Amino acid sequence: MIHFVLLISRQGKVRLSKWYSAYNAKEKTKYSKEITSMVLGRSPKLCNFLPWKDHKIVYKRYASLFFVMCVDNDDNELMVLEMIHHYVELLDRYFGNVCELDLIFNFHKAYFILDEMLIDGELQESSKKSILRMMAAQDQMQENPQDGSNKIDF
Amino acid sequence: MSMRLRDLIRSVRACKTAADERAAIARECADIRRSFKEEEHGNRTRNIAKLMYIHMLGYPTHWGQMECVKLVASPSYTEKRIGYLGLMVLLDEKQEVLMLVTNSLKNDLGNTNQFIVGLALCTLGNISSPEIARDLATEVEKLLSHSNPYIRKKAALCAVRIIRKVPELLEYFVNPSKNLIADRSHGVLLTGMTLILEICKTEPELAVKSFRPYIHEFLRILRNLMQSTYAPDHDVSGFTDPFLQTKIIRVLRYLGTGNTEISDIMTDVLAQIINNTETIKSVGSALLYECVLTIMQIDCNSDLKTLAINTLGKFLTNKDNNTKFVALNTLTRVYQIDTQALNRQKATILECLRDPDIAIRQRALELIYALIDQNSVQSLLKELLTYLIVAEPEFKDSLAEKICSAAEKFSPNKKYHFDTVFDVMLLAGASVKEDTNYTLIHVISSNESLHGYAVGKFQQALAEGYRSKSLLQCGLWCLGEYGHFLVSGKASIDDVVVQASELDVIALICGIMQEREATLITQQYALNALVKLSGRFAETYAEKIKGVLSQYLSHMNADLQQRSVEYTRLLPMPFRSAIVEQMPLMDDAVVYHKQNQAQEKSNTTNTAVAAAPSPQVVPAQSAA
Amino acid sequence: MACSALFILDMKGKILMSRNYRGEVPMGVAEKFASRISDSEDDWSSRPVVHHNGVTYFHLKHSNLIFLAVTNRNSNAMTMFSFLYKLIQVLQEYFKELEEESIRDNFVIIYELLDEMMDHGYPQISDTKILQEYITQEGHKLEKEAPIAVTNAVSWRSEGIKYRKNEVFLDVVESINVLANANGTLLRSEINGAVKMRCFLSGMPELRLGLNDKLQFEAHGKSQSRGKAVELEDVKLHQCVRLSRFENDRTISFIPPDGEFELMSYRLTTQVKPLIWVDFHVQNYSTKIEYDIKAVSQFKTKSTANGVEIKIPVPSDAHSPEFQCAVGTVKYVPEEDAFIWYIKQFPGGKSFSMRAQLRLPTIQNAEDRSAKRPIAIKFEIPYFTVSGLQVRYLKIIEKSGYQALPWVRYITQNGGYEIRMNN
Amino acid sequence: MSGSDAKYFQNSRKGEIQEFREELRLPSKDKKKDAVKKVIAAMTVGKDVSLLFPDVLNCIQTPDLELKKLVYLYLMNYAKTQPDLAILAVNTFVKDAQDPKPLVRALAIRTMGCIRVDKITEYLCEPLRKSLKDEDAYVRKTAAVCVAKLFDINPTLVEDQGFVDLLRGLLSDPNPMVVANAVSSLTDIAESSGRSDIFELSSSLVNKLLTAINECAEWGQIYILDAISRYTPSEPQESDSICERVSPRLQHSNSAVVLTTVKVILRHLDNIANEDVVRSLCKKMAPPLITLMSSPEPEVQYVALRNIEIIIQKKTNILSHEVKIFFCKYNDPIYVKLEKLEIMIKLASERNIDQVLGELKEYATEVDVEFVRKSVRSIGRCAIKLERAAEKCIQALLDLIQTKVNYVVQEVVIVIKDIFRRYPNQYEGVIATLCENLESLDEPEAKGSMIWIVGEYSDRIDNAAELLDSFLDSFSDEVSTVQLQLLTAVVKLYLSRPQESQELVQKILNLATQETDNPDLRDRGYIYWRLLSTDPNAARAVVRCEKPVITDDTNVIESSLLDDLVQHLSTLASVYHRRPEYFAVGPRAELQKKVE
Repeated sequence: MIHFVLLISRQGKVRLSKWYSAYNAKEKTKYSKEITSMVLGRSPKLCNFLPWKDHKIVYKRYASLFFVMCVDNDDNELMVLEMIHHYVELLDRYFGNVCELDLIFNFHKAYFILDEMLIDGELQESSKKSILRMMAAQDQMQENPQDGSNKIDF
Repeated sequence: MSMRLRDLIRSVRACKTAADERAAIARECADIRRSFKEEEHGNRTRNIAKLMYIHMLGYPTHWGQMECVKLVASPSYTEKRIGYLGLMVLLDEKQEVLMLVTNSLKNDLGNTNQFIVGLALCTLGNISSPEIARDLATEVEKLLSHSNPYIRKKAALCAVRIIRKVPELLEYFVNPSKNLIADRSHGVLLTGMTLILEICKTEPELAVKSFRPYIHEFLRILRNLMQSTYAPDHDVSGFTDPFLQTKIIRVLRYLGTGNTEISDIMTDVLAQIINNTETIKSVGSALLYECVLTIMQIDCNSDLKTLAINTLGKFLTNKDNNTKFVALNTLTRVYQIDTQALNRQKATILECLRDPDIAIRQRALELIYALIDQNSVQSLLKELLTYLIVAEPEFKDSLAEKICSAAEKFSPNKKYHFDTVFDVMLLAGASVKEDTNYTLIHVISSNESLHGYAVGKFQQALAEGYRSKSLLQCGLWCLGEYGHFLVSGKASIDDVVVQASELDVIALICGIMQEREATLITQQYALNALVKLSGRFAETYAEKIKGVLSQYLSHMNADLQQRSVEYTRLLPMPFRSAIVEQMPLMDDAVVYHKQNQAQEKSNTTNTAVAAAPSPQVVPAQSAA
Repeated sequence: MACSALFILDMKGKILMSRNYRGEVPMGVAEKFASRISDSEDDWSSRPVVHHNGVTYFHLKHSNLIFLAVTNRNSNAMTMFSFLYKLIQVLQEYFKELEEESIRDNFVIIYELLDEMMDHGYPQISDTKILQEYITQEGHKLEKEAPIAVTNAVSWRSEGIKYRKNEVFLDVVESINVLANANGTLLRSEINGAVKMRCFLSGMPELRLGLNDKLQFEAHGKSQSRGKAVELEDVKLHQCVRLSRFENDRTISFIPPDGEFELMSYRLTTQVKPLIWVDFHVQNYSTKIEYDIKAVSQFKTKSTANGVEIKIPVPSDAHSPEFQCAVGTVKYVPEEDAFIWYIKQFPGGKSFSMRAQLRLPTIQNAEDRSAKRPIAIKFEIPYFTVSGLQVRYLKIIEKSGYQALPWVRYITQNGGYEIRMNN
Repeated sequence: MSGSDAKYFQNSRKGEIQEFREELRLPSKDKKKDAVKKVIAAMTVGKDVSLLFPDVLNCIQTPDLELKKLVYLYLMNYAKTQPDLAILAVNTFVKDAQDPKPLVRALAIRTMGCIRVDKITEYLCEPLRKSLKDEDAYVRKTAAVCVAKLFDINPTLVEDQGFVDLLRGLLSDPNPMVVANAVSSLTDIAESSGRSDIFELSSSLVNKLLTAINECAEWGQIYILDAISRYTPSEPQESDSICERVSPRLQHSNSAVVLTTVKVILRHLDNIANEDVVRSLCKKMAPPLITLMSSPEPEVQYVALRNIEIIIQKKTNILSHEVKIFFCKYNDPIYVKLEKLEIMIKLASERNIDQVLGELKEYATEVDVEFVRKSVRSIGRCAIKLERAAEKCIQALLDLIQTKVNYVVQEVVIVIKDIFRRYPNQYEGVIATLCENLESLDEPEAKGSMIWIVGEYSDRIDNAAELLDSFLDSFSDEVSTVQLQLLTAVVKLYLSRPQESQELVQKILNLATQETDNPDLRDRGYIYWRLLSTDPNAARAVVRCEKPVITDDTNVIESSLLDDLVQHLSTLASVYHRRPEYFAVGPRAELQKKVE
């Protein structure tokens, strides 16, 4: 299973963090920092896997962003890379030519998409189209509330 | 009044220093607290969204958790959506506040809107605690047969979460999961397989019994996926739903383990995957990799296994470091199956030791270590020792450990073992573990032929100024136990006698223990060495030794003080030499290793006592 | 003694500029080091001098920059920090704002300065006034001669300075440091004073400053009849002051640099009664916290403290603050996790009170063990020095014989002024 | 997969080098200058622009000083990677070294020295020789430094060409800055060659330097003071006069000048016979040292603190009345606080112990774990140091136990063990309180301390056997320090109460000799075993005898090292409290490698 997902910018800022295993706040900060410095320090030619505690880190860099997943030792790391790519393609199609700023200002949407893709660190849907359709429907509900409430502006 | 989320993000991004950022956040937090207090309902979602952002930046947001709980109970979809997201981001399963949402979750699970049910399932699946899992397991079980696949797939993963949190609830989900095997939706199939895998992992026996009847069904789905022509919804680089494929292959692994019959049934399909999958795309490698893992574990014929190993061999020559890594990693786990096939790859693997990537090096090292046996030990260790000289500091530790450990296991003779570890100490002394030092001392102690040789080697190295901790520890011990060999000319290195006077030896030890860098352990070993030598050297040197001991009589460290006081008292006593005479040889059989201590303990203790010339048991009355 | 190389980095440890003076330390070390300090939890936790793999790193932070010097020798550590601070001062005087942008925008001139201020790792010329004579931001349109002052006996002043009106302004500024316990015991107090000058004088003037310094009186064999004399514990003088002369008879004589500079600083540890004192009582309930604060001015009634700010720390997650006070205004300042009581004018010999109440959230932060932050006080009292130090005269002699007027101002203000609180 | 990823999150440009090259070839002078600036900017941010070497070099022939400086800057950076091309620049250097403008002459000399290419050095000699005698002091001071640079590249050349002698000649230069740079240059050469004969000081030279110092800028004063600190006078009276002449520097506003002056005085203090002079000099040094502590710059405070630790060990009385200066402020960085603590303990005396203890108690309830631990330990060290304060310190420690903060309790146990060893048979009343906290101890040092206490006082602790027995089950999991303490403690128990502990002692002797692979523990076990079975009475005399009271030598610098460190005040050695050979390049570098 995936224990957590991190999105880290090249400057070391965490853009998204999703924790499926129970860690307390202190551990979360500590691990994010630890992994950030591990991943950022690696040159691009090196392999995308790192042993970390009793798990392993699988990460991939897309331009200025690092997508990181921490998985069990017996997980198929090559497949995890595919999952990361799956998520990246989802973001790209959802935002239309996604860039880092999209994720900074719409971090909640990046979370929504992730929640449609994973639950408890397991893949929930392999069809991008289906996920995007569901996202669109929910965004629509937010834009035009059917329950009589007002549209909410962030 | 309230600032918009994007404006907050903008203003934080505009901060030049960490202090500026902290101040901006603190101001905003105070305002959000005010807004909560004044119950500005219109701003609630916005505030929670801002809190999530603030939380992501690493600031405390505990004071906002109650607001999330409130938001979840709102009838508005948007408020619910943000509320649940807030819960998932700001809380974790360990917080008691979470219990307060059980009711909202329960209500929402029964909602008619699929998205509201979805939100509740997603939250449940991601952060539920064991308590909540127990409370809502029935609801989840019901939703597994919901007419809407969107809900079914989410419920399946919720079931996974529940099993993980409360394994005894597993039985609830065994039968419903069987229904999912025939589901028409890919999403449900995928999550259904995940649920089945979780059951397999948690209760393998029950799982195998329950799912073996479906073996043909699993294979049928897998075959269909493999042979399917282009399916736009589930295509990944020309493969149809590889995510689902790997899940099924993994389920097969559980079903085939320990069962030849079932394994035989799946042989064809697995062989087909191995033979027909291209590795031009990395998805291909991922699938192959999963398949190899399954083949290695199930009870299939050896042809298929060889095929799998060869696949990994091909991986090794892949340009892509990831594939290489995976191959090394897997080979380490399965090398026993076909060592010959592996030996053919030796050169390639050795080459991996020089890979710029430490992860690759680490794996290659593991693998080489696994390859070492009586025949190959000398040639391979020679390679590793040469490599030790140039290895990066962060790699030295594991390299040194492996060399020492291999030397211990496979050395053709004790001298070779000693020489190898000694070389490691010279090259990377700081990387040598304490256990290795102990082992080496045992090796020396238990082999009389090594006594003179070892003390000579250590004396030379220490006199030359080598000061790594391992060298100090072993060296000082040898000087204490065999220092008199140096005086009597019984210490030699390959027939060249190493000679030193009593004073030389004492001066060397004193010099080392009084260096500013001397650690506690160094001083402990040095004190013991000195008192032992007092029994080996002529009486005249006792006074000299006493002088050294006296410097520790008021020492801040309790153990060093204790030793020096005891030894000072002991020196003038008539039976001193008998007390510190040569220590009983350590029998080879008594060499303990932390890792296998448990098993060995019972059977070796007795022999050891018998073998070692141990002193008499203390007479009960003697102390009176 | 020397510095091998110098770096200016941003807070994330990226190198903005570097200068390799001696080629003896690989330049790559800076990045490795930077990744270590930017990783550390607390900004200040890493020591300013660390040794790693044969290289020593000196670093200090200034706004959002890190200044880093490295060496593989036994360099003079104090010199290194003095120099780094001097470099910062020069860059500030050159560019006003010193931060990432100004470094990027001015890299050419900074290279020049780095070359002029340090050679082969040894500090050289560090006087902004002098450097500005031949290193200018306008580029090198004017073909400049070698700076004469650099190699003059008076290296801090150029010749040929002319003013229409010759004037000197003297500010005597005293800062009071106070450290007190929660129970009201004064642990230590000291006065740090400075005589700052702004000189607008033509030519090469000779100045002599007379203070009511006890030792000066004694050295000159004068009785203390003319008012109180002050005993200064330690005096630091600008390099323009003739130190040996001062050592002999405590005469402060000098040729001043042009413009603004600090002529001297001094220190007294005589126990003084804290000028402004704060008594407090804090009551902590589970969901609220109450403060009773009383401020007392303990100086003569004819003086008045201006801009008094009393900062009281509060828990970081407090909300709904309520304040009551008869004098001044109170403001909750969340960015400092405190509230501040402002009193515009606080006459001597008075006492004022205030009360505050803040609410606390029901959910407590599990890992919070907050630091014991002290109460901090700021103020300024004009026309007054606590020590009683006074300027008796300032003699100005220039060969052209002009008359120049000295203006003197006295100010007392807070320095590090801390009253500890209990948790 | 990698091929298609490039399109995500992407924005970049390429072909920069080519662009630069084209711009550098533009005929317009201003455009050219802009282009060089761009190249330097790229170099500044760490891009490799060495490929442009020939193009940049082409711009060197220019009367424009700014452009020249830029090109020189580029040359310094990349000459090493392109040594053959660098030679092409030599002509310009030689020409510039004869320029009518002193600024240009100096620039050429300074830059040439920075181009660390062996082939260039021979061309450097003639211009350097001339510039050492240049009429302009600015050029001479630059040339003085250049000799050291050249020595770094080619020491034999410098000696053969007589540059060292020329440099010595500059020590008598009328310009103080030239003198100062000659001093620093000679020091540098002597240091890196390990040859003190390069720069030997005589009485008359010292005199000359002492005169020059008055006219020097701050940095020059440091170089000269530093040199003087190395001088050993032949006549003791000379030390008197040196101290007298440098002491005005204590009033300098530059911290490094002050600290280096303190070094000179401390170095010469031992030669001064007159007690009054010594006392007055010590009195003079105290206020400037305190002023360093009120510096607003924490880094300066830190270096000062590390030095003060050395100074007060050398001259104990110098700051004995000033302990308050070292009380910690809220905003002090943690590294400053920890050093202040160290000095507070050193200065603690019966006169000020109440204040010190009050502070330490305050700190022991702070947030920072390291600081709290050290504070607790400091209370113990005060108790050990000051007999009459011991009682109060113990009370403070017992109060701290009540906080139940785990790491505080552990520290308390550790220091109380030491207090027992300092004042045997005096404070055993607190043992019961300590035993209550036995179970919360999980750090080896605290555990070992508690075991030591139980063993030492086993005759007075009723359930000692039971307490020690409770550790035996996990014996093999303990670290060796705890195992060793346990072994000794059980033997002590056996010797005082044999009846109850016969079985226990047999058990632990077995564990220590048969079931361990730790040779040190095994040796200790056998020694005890042999002792006990040979002569139990003798064993008691050996193991249970009265021990001398301990002396706290934590962070006490051993005297020969102390003298070395005084010689190195203000330098890194004084910050690390280590001799330079352990951290700096030098003849002992080889040994360092062996130590790792």
